[in-house]
Amino acid sequence: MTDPVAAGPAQPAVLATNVVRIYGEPLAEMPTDLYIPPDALEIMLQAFQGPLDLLLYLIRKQNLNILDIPMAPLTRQYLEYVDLMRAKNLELAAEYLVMAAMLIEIKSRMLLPQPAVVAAEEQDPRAELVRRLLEYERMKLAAQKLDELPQLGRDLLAVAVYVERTTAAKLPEVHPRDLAEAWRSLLHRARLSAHHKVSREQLSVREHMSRILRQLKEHRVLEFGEMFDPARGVAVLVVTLLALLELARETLIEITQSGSFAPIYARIAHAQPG
Amino acid sequence: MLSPAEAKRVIEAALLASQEPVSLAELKRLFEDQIGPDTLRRLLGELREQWSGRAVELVNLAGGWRFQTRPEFQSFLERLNPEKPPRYSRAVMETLAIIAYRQPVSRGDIEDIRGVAVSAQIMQTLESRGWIDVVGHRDTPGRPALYATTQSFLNDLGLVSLQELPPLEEVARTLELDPTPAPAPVTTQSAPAQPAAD
Amino acid sequence: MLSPAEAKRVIEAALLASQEPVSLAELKRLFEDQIGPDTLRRLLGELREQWSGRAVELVNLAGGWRFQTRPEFQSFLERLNPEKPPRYSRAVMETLAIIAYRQPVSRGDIEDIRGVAVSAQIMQTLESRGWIDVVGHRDTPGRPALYATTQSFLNDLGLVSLQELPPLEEVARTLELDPTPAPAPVTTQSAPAQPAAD
Repeated sequence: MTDPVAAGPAQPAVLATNVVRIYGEPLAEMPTDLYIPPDALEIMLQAFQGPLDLLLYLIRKQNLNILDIPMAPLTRQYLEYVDLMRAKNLELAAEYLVMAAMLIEIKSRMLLPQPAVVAAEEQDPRAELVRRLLEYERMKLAAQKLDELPQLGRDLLAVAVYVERTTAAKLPEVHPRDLAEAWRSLLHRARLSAHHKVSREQLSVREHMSRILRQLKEHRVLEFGEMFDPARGVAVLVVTLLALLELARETLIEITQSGSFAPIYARIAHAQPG
Repeated sequence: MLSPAEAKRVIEAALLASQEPVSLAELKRLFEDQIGPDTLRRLLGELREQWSGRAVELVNLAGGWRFQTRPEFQSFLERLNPEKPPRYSRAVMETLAIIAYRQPVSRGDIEDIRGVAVSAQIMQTLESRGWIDVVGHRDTPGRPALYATTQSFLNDLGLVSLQELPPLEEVARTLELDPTPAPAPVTTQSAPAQPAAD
Repeated sequence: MLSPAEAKRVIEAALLASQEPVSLAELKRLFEDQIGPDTLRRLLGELREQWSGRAVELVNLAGGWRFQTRPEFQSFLERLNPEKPPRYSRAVMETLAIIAYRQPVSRGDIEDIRGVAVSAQIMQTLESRGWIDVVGHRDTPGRPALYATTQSFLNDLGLVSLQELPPLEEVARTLELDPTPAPAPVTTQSAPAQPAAD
C-alpha cells in the first residue's frame, strides 16, 4: 500500500487506487475501476472527522509511536493536507487551523533548549496532544464497535403479534355521582349561556318585531326570505320567525302565498292593497 | 435454495414481526418468488398446525396471514396493558342525567334543557346499553316518545330505586338556584334555550 | 392456579404481543403476583430454550424480555419491507460512543474529545431515536445540559446494561507494538484507522 504521507498529497492518484474504504467506510460514490478517480482524494479528505482524525491517520499510516511523535515531519504533513483541502476549496473547519497552530507551537517548544533540571519536571509539550489523540482514537474505535452491534430496526425486528379482542368492547362505567355531576354542569352551563345571550345578543322578539315593521314601512312588501339574515346565526333566525308569527297573530302584518311552494310575501296589514 | 424447514422458519419470523396480515404475494417476495403459492400454502398450513394449542394462533384473513393472540387469553394480556376505562361523552352523561332525574321526558324536553340538539346516536348509545327505553308517547303533535330509565340502569349503577340518586336539591343550592324539587324547574332556569319552547 | 405449561403459554403470548421488552415485574402482574420471580425466570429460560433454532429468539434486555428476529434472517425480512432504516454517520456514532462511555457529558465535552463542533442535528438524531436524553445540567456558566444514554439505547443494541458495552480498546503505541493477531481482516484493508483496533 502506498504511503500517502511519504508520498505526500502530490500523488493522490496512487493513493486513490488503494482507497476502497476509508476508516471502514466504503467510498461507494467513487468509480470502482482502477482508473484514477479525480475526486478520490477529495472524498477521502471529506471523510476525516476533524483534525484529530487526520492526525491519527497520519500517525497510524506511518506506524509512528503515538507516545513519541516526531513533531517536525508530522506537522509538515498535516499542513500539506490542510493546504490541499484549501486548494480543493473544501469547506475547512476552523478546528483544522487551530490544530495547525497548536502543532507549530508544540514543534517550536520542543526545539527550545531546556535546562536539564526543569525538563525533568516539565511536561512533554506533546503530552496534551497525545492524551487527546488517544482518547479520540478510543472513542472512534468504540463507535465502530457500537455500530457492529446488532441494531433494532436495522439488523433485527421486534416481534409484535396482533392482540385479538373478540369479547365485547369494555363499556364505560357510570357512578350515580357522575349523574349528579353531569346535572350540575348542565345547570351551570345553562346559567352561563343565559347570561351570555342576554348581555350579548339582545334577542328579544319584540325588538325584531319592531325591526320588521320598520323594514315593511320602507319597502311596503317583502319576500319572506328577505327578512331573514342567516349570517346572524340560527338564534336570530328563530327569533325572526317568532317575531313574524307574533306580528301576524297580532294582525300587524299580513302574510300571503298564492299557492303551494309559491313565494310568501309579507306586508303591513293596514296598508292599502297595492 | 432453502429447505422447507428453513423456509418455514423465515415465514414464521416474517409473520411474527408483522402486526398486519401478510399476503401470499408478499410472502413470495420473501423468497424472491422462488417458492410457489402452493408450497407456501402447504408451509402455512403446517405452521398453523404447529401453533395449535398455544396462546397465539396463525389465522388466514382476507388480507393475508397473521399471528394473533387467542381471545381466551385477553384477560391475561389486559393485566399487562390495562386499558383505560372508556368514558361516555358529556353529551351522553347529561342526557342520561336528564332522563334519570326528569323522566319521563321526550327528546325535545332534553334538547330544551341542554340547549342543543340531542343526536339520535346519543339516544342509541343509552338504549343499546339497556339503560333507557320508551315508556309512552306524549299526546301532543308528533306524539313524541317519552323516555325513562330501566331496571338495568338501576342494577348497573348499584341503585335499588331512583330515590337513591344523589338529591338535586344540594346541587341547586350550591348554584344558588331554586331549591324546590319542582318537576321541571330547569325549564325556567335554562332560559336561553327556552324562548322557542314556551 | 395455572400449570407451569399454561403459565408458559401465557408468558409466550404476552411477550409475542409486546414490541417493547417486558420486565419481570410486569410478567408477575400477568399472574396477579401469584407466580414468583424465580419460577418466572425458570419458565423464561425454558421458553428461550424452546425457541432456539428458530428465526425468532427470546432475549433478555435492559428493559426485560423480548422476542426478536435473528440478525441472520434480516436479509429475508428486508425484502418484505424494502424501506431501509438509516445508517448513522460516523459523526453520529462517535458522538453516541462518547455519550455511552463517558456519560454524563455535555456537548462541549463531546466537542473536546472529537476535536470538532457537534451539530445540533447530531444530538437531535440521537434524541429522537430515544437513545440519549438530558439527565441534568452542569453547574457551570451556561448550565450546559448533560447527556446520558437511555434504556432504549440498551434495548435497541441488545444490551442488558452499560457493563455489556464492548470494552474500550487499549490503544497500541504503534502498529508493530501490537502483539495480538488481528481477527478481522478489515484491519489491513482500512489501514489508517484500524491498526489499534485489535
